[in-house]
Amino acid sequence: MNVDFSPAELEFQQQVRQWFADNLPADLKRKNELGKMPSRDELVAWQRKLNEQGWLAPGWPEEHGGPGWTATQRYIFDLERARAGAPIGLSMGIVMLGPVLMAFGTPEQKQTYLPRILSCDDWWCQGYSEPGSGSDLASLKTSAVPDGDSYVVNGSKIWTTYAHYANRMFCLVRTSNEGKKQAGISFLLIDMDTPGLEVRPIISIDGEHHLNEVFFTDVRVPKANLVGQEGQGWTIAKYLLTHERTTIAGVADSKVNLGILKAMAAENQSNGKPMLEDPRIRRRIAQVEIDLLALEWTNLRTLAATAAGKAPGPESSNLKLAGTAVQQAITELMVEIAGPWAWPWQTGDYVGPPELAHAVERYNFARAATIYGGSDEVQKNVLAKMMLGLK
Amino acid sequence: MNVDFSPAELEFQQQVRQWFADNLPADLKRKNELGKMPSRDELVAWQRKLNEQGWLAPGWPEEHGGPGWTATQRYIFDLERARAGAPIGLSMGIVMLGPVLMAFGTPEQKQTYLPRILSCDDWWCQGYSEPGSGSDLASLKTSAVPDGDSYVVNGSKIWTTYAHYANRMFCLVRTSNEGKKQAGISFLLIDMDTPGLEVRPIISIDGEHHLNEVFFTDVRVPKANLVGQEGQGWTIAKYLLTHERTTIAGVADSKVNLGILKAMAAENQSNGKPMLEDPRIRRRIAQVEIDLLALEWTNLRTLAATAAGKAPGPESSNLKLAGTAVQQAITELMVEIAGPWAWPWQTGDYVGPPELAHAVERYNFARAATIYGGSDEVQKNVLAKMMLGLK
Amino acid sequence: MDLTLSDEQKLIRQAVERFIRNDYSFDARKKIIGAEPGYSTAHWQTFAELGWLGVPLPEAHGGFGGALADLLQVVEPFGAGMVVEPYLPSVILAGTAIAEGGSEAQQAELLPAIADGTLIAALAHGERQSRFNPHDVQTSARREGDAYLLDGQKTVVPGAPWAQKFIVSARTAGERFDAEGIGLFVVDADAAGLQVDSYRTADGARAGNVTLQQVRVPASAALGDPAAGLTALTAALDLGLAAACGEALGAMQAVYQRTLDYVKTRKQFDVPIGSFQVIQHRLVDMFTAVESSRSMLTMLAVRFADPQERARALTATKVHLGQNARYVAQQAVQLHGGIGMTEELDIGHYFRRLTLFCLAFGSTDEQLETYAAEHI
Amino acid sequence: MDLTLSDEQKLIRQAVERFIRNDYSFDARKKIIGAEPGYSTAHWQTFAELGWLGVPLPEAHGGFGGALADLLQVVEPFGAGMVVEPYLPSVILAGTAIAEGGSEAQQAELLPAIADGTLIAALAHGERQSRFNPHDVQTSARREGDAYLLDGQKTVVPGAPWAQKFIVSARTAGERFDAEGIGLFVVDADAAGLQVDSYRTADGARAGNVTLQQVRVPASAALGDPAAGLTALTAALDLGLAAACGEALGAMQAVYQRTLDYVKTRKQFDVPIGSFQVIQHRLVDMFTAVESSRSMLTMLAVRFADPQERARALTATKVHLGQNARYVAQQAVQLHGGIGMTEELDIGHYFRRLTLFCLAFGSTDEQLETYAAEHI
Repeated sequence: MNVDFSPAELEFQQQVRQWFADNLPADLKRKNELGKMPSRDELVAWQRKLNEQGWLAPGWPEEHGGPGWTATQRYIFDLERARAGAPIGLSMGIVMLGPVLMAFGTPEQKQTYLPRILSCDDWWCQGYSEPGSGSDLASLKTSAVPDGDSYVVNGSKIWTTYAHYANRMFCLVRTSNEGKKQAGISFLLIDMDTPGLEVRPIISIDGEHHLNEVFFTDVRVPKANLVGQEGQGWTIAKYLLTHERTTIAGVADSKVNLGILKAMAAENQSNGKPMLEDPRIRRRIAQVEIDLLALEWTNLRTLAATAAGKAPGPESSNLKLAGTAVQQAITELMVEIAGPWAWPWQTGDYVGPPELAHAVERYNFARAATIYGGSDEVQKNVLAKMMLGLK
Repeated sequence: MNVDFSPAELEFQQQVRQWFADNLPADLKRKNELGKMPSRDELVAWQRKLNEQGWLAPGWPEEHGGPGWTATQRYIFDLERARAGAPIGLSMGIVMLGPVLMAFGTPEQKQTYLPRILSCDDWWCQGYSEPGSGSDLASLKTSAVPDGDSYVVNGSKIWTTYAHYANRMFCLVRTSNEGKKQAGISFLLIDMDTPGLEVRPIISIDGEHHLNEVFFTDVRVPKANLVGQEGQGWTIAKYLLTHERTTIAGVADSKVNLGILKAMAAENQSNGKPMLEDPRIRRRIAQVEIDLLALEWTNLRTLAATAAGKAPGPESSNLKLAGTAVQQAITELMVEIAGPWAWPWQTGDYVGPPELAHAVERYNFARAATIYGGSDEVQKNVLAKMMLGLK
Repeated sequence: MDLTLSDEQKLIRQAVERFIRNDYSFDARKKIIGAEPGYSTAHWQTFAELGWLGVPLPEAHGGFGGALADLLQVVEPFGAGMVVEPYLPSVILAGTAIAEGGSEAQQAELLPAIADGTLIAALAHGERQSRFNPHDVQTSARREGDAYLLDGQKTVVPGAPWAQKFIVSARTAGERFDAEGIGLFVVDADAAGLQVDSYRTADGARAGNVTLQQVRVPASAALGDPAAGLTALTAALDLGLAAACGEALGAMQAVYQRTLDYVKTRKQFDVPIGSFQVIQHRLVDMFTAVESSRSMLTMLAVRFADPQERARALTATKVHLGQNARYVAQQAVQLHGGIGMTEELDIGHYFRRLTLFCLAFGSTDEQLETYAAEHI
Repeated sequence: MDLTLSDEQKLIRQAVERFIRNDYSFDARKKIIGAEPGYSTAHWQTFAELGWLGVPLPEAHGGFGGALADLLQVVEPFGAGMVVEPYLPSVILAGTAIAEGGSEAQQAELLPAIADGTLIAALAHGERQSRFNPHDVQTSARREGDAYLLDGQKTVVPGAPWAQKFIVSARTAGERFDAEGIGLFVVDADAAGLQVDSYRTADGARAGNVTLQQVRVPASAALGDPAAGLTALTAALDLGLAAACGEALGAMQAVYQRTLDYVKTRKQFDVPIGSFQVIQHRLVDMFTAVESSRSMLTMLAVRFADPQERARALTATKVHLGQNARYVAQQAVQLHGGIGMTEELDIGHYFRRLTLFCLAFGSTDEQLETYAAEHI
């Protein structure tokens, strides 16, 4: 057994670490520490800087402008990204649409869209969920009816992350009501400024605007914007779900957040002593740290299997379940440390210790982790069926 | 709001307390402290003593030889019984069969059996479960086929508690395969010395012989031993399940066992100090003590509702769930205190501190609490359906 | 044994419940908290007229002289409605401090005004470093002739933006953690040298930090003995915690009921999600959590008046309700899914309110530690 | 990065697994533990012949010089088979103590005999009051000329009934909890004044209390420095805990697999109970618990050899495996229902074995406390 990185990998790690140290803006780092979302402009500027370095799309092959990294390199990159205090960035175009276009897109679609994802000229949002569909994604109702060279789209999407920042959306639409409900779904690209498309904000319980509803009223979309075949939408969506994700467990960020948690506990007192000296707090931190260590090694085992050529399977469900549990536990402890400073709401940095003032927001937002992207309950259904063979 | 016992109830409490102090044999008390089952003879002698006092069957009305107590008196009695360190005793005849005969029995059956339950001349066991039936009790297969004045019984029962001590069994048998499976079940009384009946021991994971399998091969049972009508067995069994049980939560015994746990922690050292001084142990004891306090008051609320004339409903499922959780938590902590002394197996009192040496047995046996009498899972199904209206 | 409510208790509970149902819907509340001053002066007047503001205050001074069992009939429905009006800060915390610590004259001056709603007071005892420990007082009160000069900062004071008077804990003698030497002072909100920095709180109400720079108050502003204010402060915090537990039970019951209703109607995979067994068992666990919390609060109501029992019963209640509130709130959001994560729905607001409850007057986990150290 | 097994490791693992499958069925094991001496001398001989007894022992003295990763290939299948033969007491605990503490001569005398199975040794370090703290030594070793006189009682010594030699910790100097002044002594089981009270243990094996009354051993019986035995003792206990974790993982995997098989076939209400969603999710949680434990043990195998990392990694591993073992064992019984509560089925035996694992070398909860105090 050998978990050491190779000399080349270690050199890579050093190179990445140095680059982040040289290039990450201090205010972006600070926002990330506080668990705050950067502005659209900040994020675009940062992602363009990453793209100049060729590192914006770690999972893309070189032919499409990616770095062509191995799974291990991508893992190392994410580790260093988090350690440096850099945000994950908005990855719908990079992580979701890019791989879809590479696998299912026409040459024109690839040529048009992939470079614009890297240059950040396009900001993509994902239109999957609908009011009422929830975890039962295949029940979606937004219709796309052919009419000449176009589809006419009617319906609505919900929980659309950063639709208010995006200029394009990839979405699942219903092109047929025949047969199995999965069979009538297609994958469509829509410009956000198309007439009849309206975005309405949803404020989350952390008080922030991350999410939106998107309404379509007779929105005309060129047929050239169909990805794959009509009715192939479900296949494409499933392709993405089982697409290998080395970082779904969020280990790198949880390690950083655990460090922030310890700093919070060291800097704040209870009964005149730093809370980090309180055995009660130490025990709870110890519990999370041990859980995170186990998660890290489950992640490494999956990575090692991938490196050894094994196709990734439903392990990502497992990693997501355990990863989100750790994320939630960390934010819950942040609230515990905050104590009375959990009361001030969205006061920014001007009232009380800033890390503490943001603790409740982080805790609230982290509740989404076990809901979105397949709830805990759905993940367990998947595991029961696929890994355990329970029907 | 008033939870004080009335002056008459307080006097009753004193009377009961004094009687136990005067009458409970020391060795019976000691066995109970260690969580050990008394022998058949010890138990019979003790129950006869209780019966002389008229207290053996707290729930029975006076006309059948019971004390005719109120629910509150029964609660007080159980409190004092546990506090004194007296065992619960074997209650199949008293708690289960007695009420059934009073409600469904013929005058002859009442006259024959009720006095013999009180005098302990009869020891009853319960034949409900069968191999394969588990929580799906209505799927039982043991058949009783009419033949002249008798039924001929074939099949087998399992998990029959203390069948090896009993001279009689009340059981559910299938008298018909027509219609709904519940409809073909009848309630039958069987002498354990009837030819064709065989008892085989089952050793539990605490190493003890509590349970048995009972096999019937052409066992002839007089038709006079049928309770109620043919096919009424399921109704009778359900009657018992919803029959009010003020003590199902086991609060009185858990309070005593919590005291034993604290004594164990006080008497045993870790790093040269009594374990009861260790904040870690104290915190875990505190958690159980608080859970038990909440349970006690849930029990009191149910009791108050009963005293106010409200018919007891599925609250007993709730009390059983919470009660068994506390019981298991206490035994689990006993094992924690035992530490290395958890290793010796069934060495009795001759190796190591006796309370500690029995800790693992108690912990093991307590696992049954969430399985028998309707598993946790079944209780939650019941509550979801009956109280929450979820189908 | 009788655990039912008295007729008087039933009447008041029904009245509060009716008010919440008719006048304090989630939408109505949203309007209140979205506008200035952040609470409804009209509602406050209603509370006064219906006698609710006097429930825990002494009969001799305009109150009802109610026991905890009476107070719970008010605060449980308040919790269900997520009432933001400063009932806890003014009536319970400041009111109890005055009633327990003040002279007859001070009580006669202040309590009737609290009870009739003309005075909103707030208890300012927390400090930057103190967390929930009322002994940890660094704010100083220095005697100067017939006056005291107060210096220091009181932080996260609920109701501060609305308070006309503050009850301020300050050290007249002794060292930082000493129980002796803490005084309670009645300070006008518009006193020279007093500044309030106000903000919204995560539960929809408002609070503030109160900075005191050379604030001069007459010696008569001290509530009782200026070196022995901790007794009254503790009494106030005790009743505050008990009432917070009552509010939490009301909120838990409400959020449980909404979740139960939701899983019966919300469909996924063509069936109500309440037909899935894991959801059913989760609801059973939530139900048990609520009922068990109710039992604990019943216990507290019975034992609260007994000085030998109060601390133990109160600590146990906080631990139990805190653990169950956390569970119920988290599961309510989880089972509602995305919609439970939004500002639009009440679920997320209950979640935030219950999150703060878990911390209030010392976190659940801190209270467990206290119980372990002092009460087993 | 490569977390796969070497060919050598695969070979030994397959051999041990084959042995368990063919020769160590639950019924075969039952016969062994039901008869005297309570373990199989034939199997022990097999273990020796196949080289398993030498895996962790030094190559210079008849061993294989294996790392923890090698040892795990033996003990994981042993855990799955609930092997009662004294591998842990003799090879790992006593063997490591000798290898780490003994002189070349002592190693040369004892280790080859352990490796070839002719010598069963046991490590006797626990005492009535010591729980799992190896510093807490009251047994005394008093120097008398060329000899030591040992007095005291060693309790719950695994393998004691079968041991021909004991490695006894005893105090040559210092006070009860001092790290200094503890010696390890090799004592023959038939030494005058030594008495073994044997008993069965809850996991199907055997142990004993070893009473030493004026037991005289030559000075040369001390393993290395008679005042500095704690280093070797700690090394033995460390490897013992690591191996116990490996055994536990094997047992967890086995009991999880049996439960999975059971819920697929066991019918209730006319359907396999594995079709109920709560059962399915429970199995998922068990699966996750097993896999997560495997990850932690992978971590331990990588870090164990690093003296800077060992204590932290080992403590974390015990906490994690202890918590998961408890869950898996309890749920295995729960989901098997009545039959899981019986001696007849293997489930209850896994349950008992995993219960003891949770306590072994310091309980899960004690280890969490240690991690919190020393390693965050």
